[in-house]
Amino acid sequence: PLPARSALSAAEILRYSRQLVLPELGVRGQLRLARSSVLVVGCGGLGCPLAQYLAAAGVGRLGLVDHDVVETSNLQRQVLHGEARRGRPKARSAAAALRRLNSAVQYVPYRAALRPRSALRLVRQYDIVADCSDNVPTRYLVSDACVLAGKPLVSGSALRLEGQLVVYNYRGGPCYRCLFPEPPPPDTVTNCADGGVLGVVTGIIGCMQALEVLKIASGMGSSFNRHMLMFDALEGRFRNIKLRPRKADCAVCGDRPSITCLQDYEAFCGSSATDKCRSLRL
Amino acid sequence: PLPARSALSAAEILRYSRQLVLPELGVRGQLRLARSSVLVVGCGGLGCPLAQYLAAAGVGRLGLVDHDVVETSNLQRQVLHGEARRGRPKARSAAAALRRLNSAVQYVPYRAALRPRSALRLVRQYDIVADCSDNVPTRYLVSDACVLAGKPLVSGSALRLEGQLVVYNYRGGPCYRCLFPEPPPPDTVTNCADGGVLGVVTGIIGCMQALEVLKIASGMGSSFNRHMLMFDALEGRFRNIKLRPRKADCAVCGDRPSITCLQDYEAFCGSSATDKCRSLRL
Amino acid sequence: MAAPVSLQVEFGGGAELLFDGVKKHQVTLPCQPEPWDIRSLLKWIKQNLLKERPELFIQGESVRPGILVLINEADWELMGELDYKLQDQDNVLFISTLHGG
Amino acid sequence: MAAPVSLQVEFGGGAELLFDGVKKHQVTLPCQPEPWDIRSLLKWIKQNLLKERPELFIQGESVRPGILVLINEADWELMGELDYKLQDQDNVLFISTLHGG
Ligand SMILES: [Zn+2]
Ligand SMILES: [Zn+2]
Repeated sequence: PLPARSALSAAEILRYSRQLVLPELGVRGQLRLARSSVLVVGCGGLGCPLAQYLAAAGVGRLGLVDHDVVETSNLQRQVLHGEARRGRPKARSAAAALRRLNSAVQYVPYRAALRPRSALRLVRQYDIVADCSDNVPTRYLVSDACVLAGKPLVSGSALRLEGQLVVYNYRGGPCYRCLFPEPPPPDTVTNCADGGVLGVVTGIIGCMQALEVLKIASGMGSSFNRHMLMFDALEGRFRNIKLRPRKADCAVCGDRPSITCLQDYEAFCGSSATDKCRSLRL
Repeated sequence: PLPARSALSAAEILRYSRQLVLPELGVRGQLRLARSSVLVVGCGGLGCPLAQYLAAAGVGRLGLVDHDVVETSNLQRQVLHGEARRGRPKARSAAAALRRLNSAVQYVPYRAALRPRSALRLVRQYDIVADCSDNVPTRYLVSDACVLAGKPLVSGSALRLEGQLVVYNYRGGPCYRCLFPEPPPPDTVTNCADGGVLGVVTGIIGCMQALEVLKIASGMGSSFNRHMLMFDALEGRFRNIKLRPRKADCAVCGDRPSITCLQDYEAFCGSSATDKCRSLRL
Repeated sequence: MAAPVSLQVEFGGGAELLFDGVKKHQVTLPCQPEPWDIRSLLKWIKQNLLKERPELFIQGESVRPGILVLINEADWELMGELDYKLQDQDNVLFISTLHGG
Repeated sequence: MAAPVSLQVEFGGGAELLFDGVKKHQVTLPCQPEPWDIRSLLKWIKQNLLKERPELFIQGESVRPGILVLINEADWELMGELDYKLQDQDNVLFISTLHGG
């Protein structure tokens, strides 16, 4: 974590005045936000609104991970990247846009995919991780790294007109593998390129992820530990689903884990974390 | 409405490809978005994310109404305005930020409060109105103008850790006055300056408003006609409340309306639409 | 005599601030000769839950303008308003409408 | 003989695409000697609702990895999984988990 501070500056009190008056947050909560660091895995449809509201609220440091560059087809939902940023790395484009909104936050862009070799070292440097990725191997990688590093994981996903959100590995709750011990068969997985996604659905889920990160960082606790938020945009309906507890026989967070270091997640899932065309040619 | 078009350009097909593949939208829905115009009343905490996702999705024209200038205390939630925009009119600041995201949309900034004298003429120029305002007189004014002009109204509001959304005056449903025939006593009304608001709550409600605007504009219909979405951020809970139908004795949308032109809403509500300190000194 | 009625009474949108900030109240209304309706519930709330400034919640025998009453997640207008006869285990939600943005 | 059981069976997250895109199905399971459980419901779905490519939904006698089963809005793990005895008017939701972002 970042160094603790004992007081806010006059400029900070003015800037954050609308949230400082909330009894649930207050100066104490704001000081907690200011010393929190959040790793954002993926600067796409979910990562853009998430990072935007975390920066606006005054978290201390944002790590921004994305190996990709901005493309025209991203602009329909990836609202931090403008037309002029096409061809530029998303992590840097996001950092530049966020700096205009709040220059007091530290931004650390990582222009690379999260990799098994380096993920654990990276995750250890942050207090909270937000999974805004778009593929199955990365979701297992992020979750395992969070379990091994002991960090809460605020995970969002969206496709077509639906979205889902769960907080994993938080206060004794389940991890991603507790819910999904086996990866889905590769040919059952649809990505946003094939299935499409309405941009504002990623906006809604990304904002909900930002809310849960802010609640965890400020000490309010999360509503989605052991619960999944499911959203159906066509019906305008949200459901809160009660999930299983942590599983004692989970391969990574269980009582006798078989996974004690990060693996080859692309082989495990039979699909690629970075290809536009996901299926591994084995 | 804007002129109808019969086909998308190759650049548009690339840009909107992720939503064009959705069977619920498709080329037909995208062409409807492209000829839709939306009036955004208020470029603050709700208006910023709303306009961002409407611009990204490719609506044809966005009217942006706000009389105010960007202040430091706005930046905690009004994510279109950067630090460098402080002191600049919000309507123009928003238009400049949106233009960077999607230059193909027409932006019409109005640097003035919505006023009874001019509101009806303005509302008539748009297909859909989004109420992103922050005070009671403006909410009655916008609603009455929408009834008189026959336009659907997607209304959002947020305070502290809660948010609400209703679609009024749509497909025979109720208007704001059907629900609230009498304004609340001025001393029971709390604004964001006094009560505070967590920025991302306005983000979530503003995105939900954008979703409903997009569904209405593209022909999917709305989920919140005669229904209110209530959101409690601390509990992470959304509720869909079933509302009354249009009231036959409503003063403005009823069978024998007594209100046939716009009124003095500040006098009606006993409060100001533009003062930072809302109470009218009578 | 009507049997006692147990309700979940909820406040939101800021209305809870008149009730010590507590949003959810489990309430058991005592036996009385007539069945409980919303009209008598409001009187009971005024006497038993509402500690100060009742005019911010009650106006005459109803709620003040700007408060929506929801019975089992539906607008009370659909249910008979003040005359709705409360059933055991009903959920009654009083929500102050928000105007901020 | 167990009485017939009426269920609301829902599909989401893309799983509905295997069922003609229909998300909500009102289903009445016929009388049979043994009580209906999720195991026998899956067989019934495979025979009666699932038109093509059953391997995208069923694996062995269970659902394929990546599909969550929710019984009355709770994870089926909490309810006994395949052995859960279906009650009349239960809601059973099969949701494909999403990975896009
Ligand atoms: Zn686990
Ligand atoms: Zn009306």
